[in-house]
Amino acid sequence: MTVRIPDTNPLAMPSLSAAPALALHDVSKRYGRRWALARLTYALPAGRSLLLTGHNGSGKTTLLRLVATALGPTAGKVEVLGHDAVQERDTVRREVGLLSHASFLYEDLTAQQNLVVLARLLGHPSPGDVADTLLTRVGLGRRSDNAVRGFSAGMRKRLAIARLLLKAPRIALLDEPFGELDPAGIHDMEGIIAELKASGVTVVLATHLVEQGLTLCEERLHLQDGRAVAA
Amino acid sequence: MNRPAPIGLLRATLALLRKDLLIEWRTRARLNAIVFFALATLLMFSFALGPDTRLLEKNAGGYFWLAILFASVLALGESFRVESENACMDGVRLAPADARAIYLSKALGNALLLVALGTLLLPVMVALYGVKVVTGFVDLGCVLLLGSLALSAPGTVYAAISSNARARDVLLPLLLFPLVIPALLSAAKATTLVLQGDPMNQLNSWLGLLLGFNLIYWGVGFLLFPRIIED
Amino acid sequence: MTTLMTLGVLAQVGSGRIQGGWGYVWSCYGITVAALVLYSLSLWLRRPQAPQDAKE
Amino acid sequence: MNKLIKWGLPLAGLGVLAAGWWLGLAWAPPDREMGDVQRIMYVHVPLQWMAMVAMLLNFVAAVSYLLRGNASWKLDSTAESAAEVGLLLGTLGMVTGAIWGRPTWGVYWSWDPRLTSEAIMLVTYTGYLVLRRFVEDPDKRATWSAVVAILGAINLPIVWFSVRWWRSLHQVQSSPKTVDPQMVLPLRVSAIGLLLITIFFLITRYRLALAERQAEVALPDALPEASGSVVSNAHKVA
Repeated sequence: MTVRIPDTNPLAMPSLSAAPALALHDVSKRYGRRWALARLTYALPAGRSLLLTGHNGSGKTTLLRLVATALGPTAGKVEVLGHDAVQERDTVRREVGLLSHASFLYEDLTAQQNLVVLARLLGHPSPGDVADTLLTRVGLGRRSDNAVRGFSAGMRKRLAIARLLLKAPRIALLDEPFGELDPAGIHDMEGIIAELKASGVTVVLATHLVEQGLTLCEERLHLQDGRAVAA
Repeated sequence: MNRPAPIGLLRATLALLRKDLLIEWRTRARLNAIVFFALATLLMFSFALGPDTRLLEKNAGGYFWLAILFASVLALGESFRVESENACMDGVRLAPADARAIYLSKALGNALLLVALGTLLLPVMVALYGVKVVTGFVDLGCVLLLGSLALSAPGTVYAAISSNARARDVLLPLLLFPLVIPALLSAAKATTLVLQGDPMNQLNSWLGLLLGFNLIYWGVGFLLFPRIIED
Repeated sequence: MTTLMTLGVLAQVGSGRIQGGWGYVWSCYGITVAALVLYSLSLWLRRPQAPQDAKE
Repeated sequence: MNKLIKWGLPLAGLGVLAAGWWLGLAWAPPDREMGDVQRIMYVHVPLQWMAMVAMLLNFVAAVSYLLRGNASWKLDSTAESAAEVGLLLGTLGMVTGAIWGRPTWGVYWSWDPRLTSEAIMLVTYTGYLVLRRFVEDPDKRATWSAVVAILGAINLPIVWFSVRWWRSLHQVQSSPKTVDPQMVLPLRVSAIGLLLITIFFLITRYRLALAERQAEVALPDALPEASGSVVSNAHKVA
């Protein structure tokens, strides 16, 4: 699968704003009685990419979902490209793309329809064409009219990354992008991430595969029990 | 692929409504099951009350709306189950789509479904209960439309809540049934008047009550729904 | 209240005022007292386990 | 202050309520039509009034909770305590009303708008409390139950109105009647007594709810301080 990341996106240039790509000020997040993140403070300089590591349940996914504004912080402040993730939620949502464990895909729709739905929400004038182009790019061109329900885990991952690319985000939040992929798929995903970075997108990568992650990211944040610790 | 300008509330609502209807169409087997459930309910009333056609005819309006109410609980639950699979609701929220557009599209979609269901149930009711449409099909259409809108406005709010809680199947009717009593009462009463004649010209006051109920709950739902689905 | 009284009149057409009925009265007061006592008991049983610094 | 609420309030409430009930049962004259059965009023009516007060408090707390930007556990606890106390008083009000209905109407239940609205109110707030049980996340629980409380409260006048309409063909219009002044005094005294007891219940239940909330949302510094000092230099790896 050859993926060409559109390099015509003027918003994707890293030097446009001097604000850190990502700034967490004393951020905590509680799920019921459990603290998933506890008083986390961190800043990711503009133009750098971040590798998030830590065991299961250490707070990586929570952190990504907070930055994506899928969740609101219980306490503290999250800033994305200088925008407050609570006050300017819609602005932040337009700038970030989240590749999550959950694929955000409608099982009963086809691959193409899934992308068309998002393209319409984003206001693309010709959603069908945009969707077809992206499906070809992630190597799902021939399966575009099949319902997602019949897709393998790898194909879902490809469709989910197409969904992320459709948003043309300035910050790509990738939660275990290599999970459920075969070696060829992992290779392709590495290519996508490299191209995202080359086009100026800030990548935040949460993964167990520290080796792959270290070659792709300049910064690293290791989480343990919702706190930052030395790796 | 430049990012297009964000779309407004109305276009977002239409895009989401189109998506919901597409899913309903592609999963029409599920839709059929709901229709047959409502038909079976109508049939069960006949059995439970014995073959007294006069009694059935007299109470037809009530049975009709009870069948629709029971079916609406299934349809509402289903429409949010589709969104919780693969966390699709998150995908739509983060697109970003206005939460109020999500409310309007869901509530309108469910109302349309109930109108269609009512249209299908009517001939069956004529056959089973021996009713006649006395005051005309325009009146009946008004009752069906207003009644369906009245059930789905609060129903959508409560389905969104209960779909994320434990024991969702019990919770939705427990919350919804007491709330829709005024709507059920006036819709059943108005239907009875349409089917049995309206000598005292009461139909309009019941339709007025339904309209008021709709205005209140569409307004409240529109205002409060974002608080339910956003963290 | 007035509705109840009027209905009371209707229910008693011809017989004038309701005689006796203290059983109903006592059961109302009894049920209420019992429920209030039970609720107080449940509040006491659910009382928060106070930390050491609070005087309890 | 604490002692006053804990002992003074319920004792005063009990005293006043006992006085009111004594006045009602022994001092006030029997009603012209209903006779001694009418003495149920001194327990039934204060219960209904206090149930209304509690439900109103629940509504106000729910609206204020949603209007506040950040989660206010005090308002959430107020809403929870008011709903529970209101449900208790409302149920008692309905039971005493039904018992009263038996000798006066000949039946325990009639589809009177007031009774019907109250029954629906009780189901609504039962649903409200059940919902609170079924949601673990305190923030979501507070927000969702506030929404349910508001929708349910808005519904009550609509129910009352629609049931009155629904019944209007069958119901005899009631005419206002003067109540004997000797009935007003015991009613007022009983109401004040029950008000004090209600306030005591609300405060006690509120403290209980607030303690539960605070246990749920203890600040993160209650967590073991896991090498917090290295946070500042943990992220430079490259």
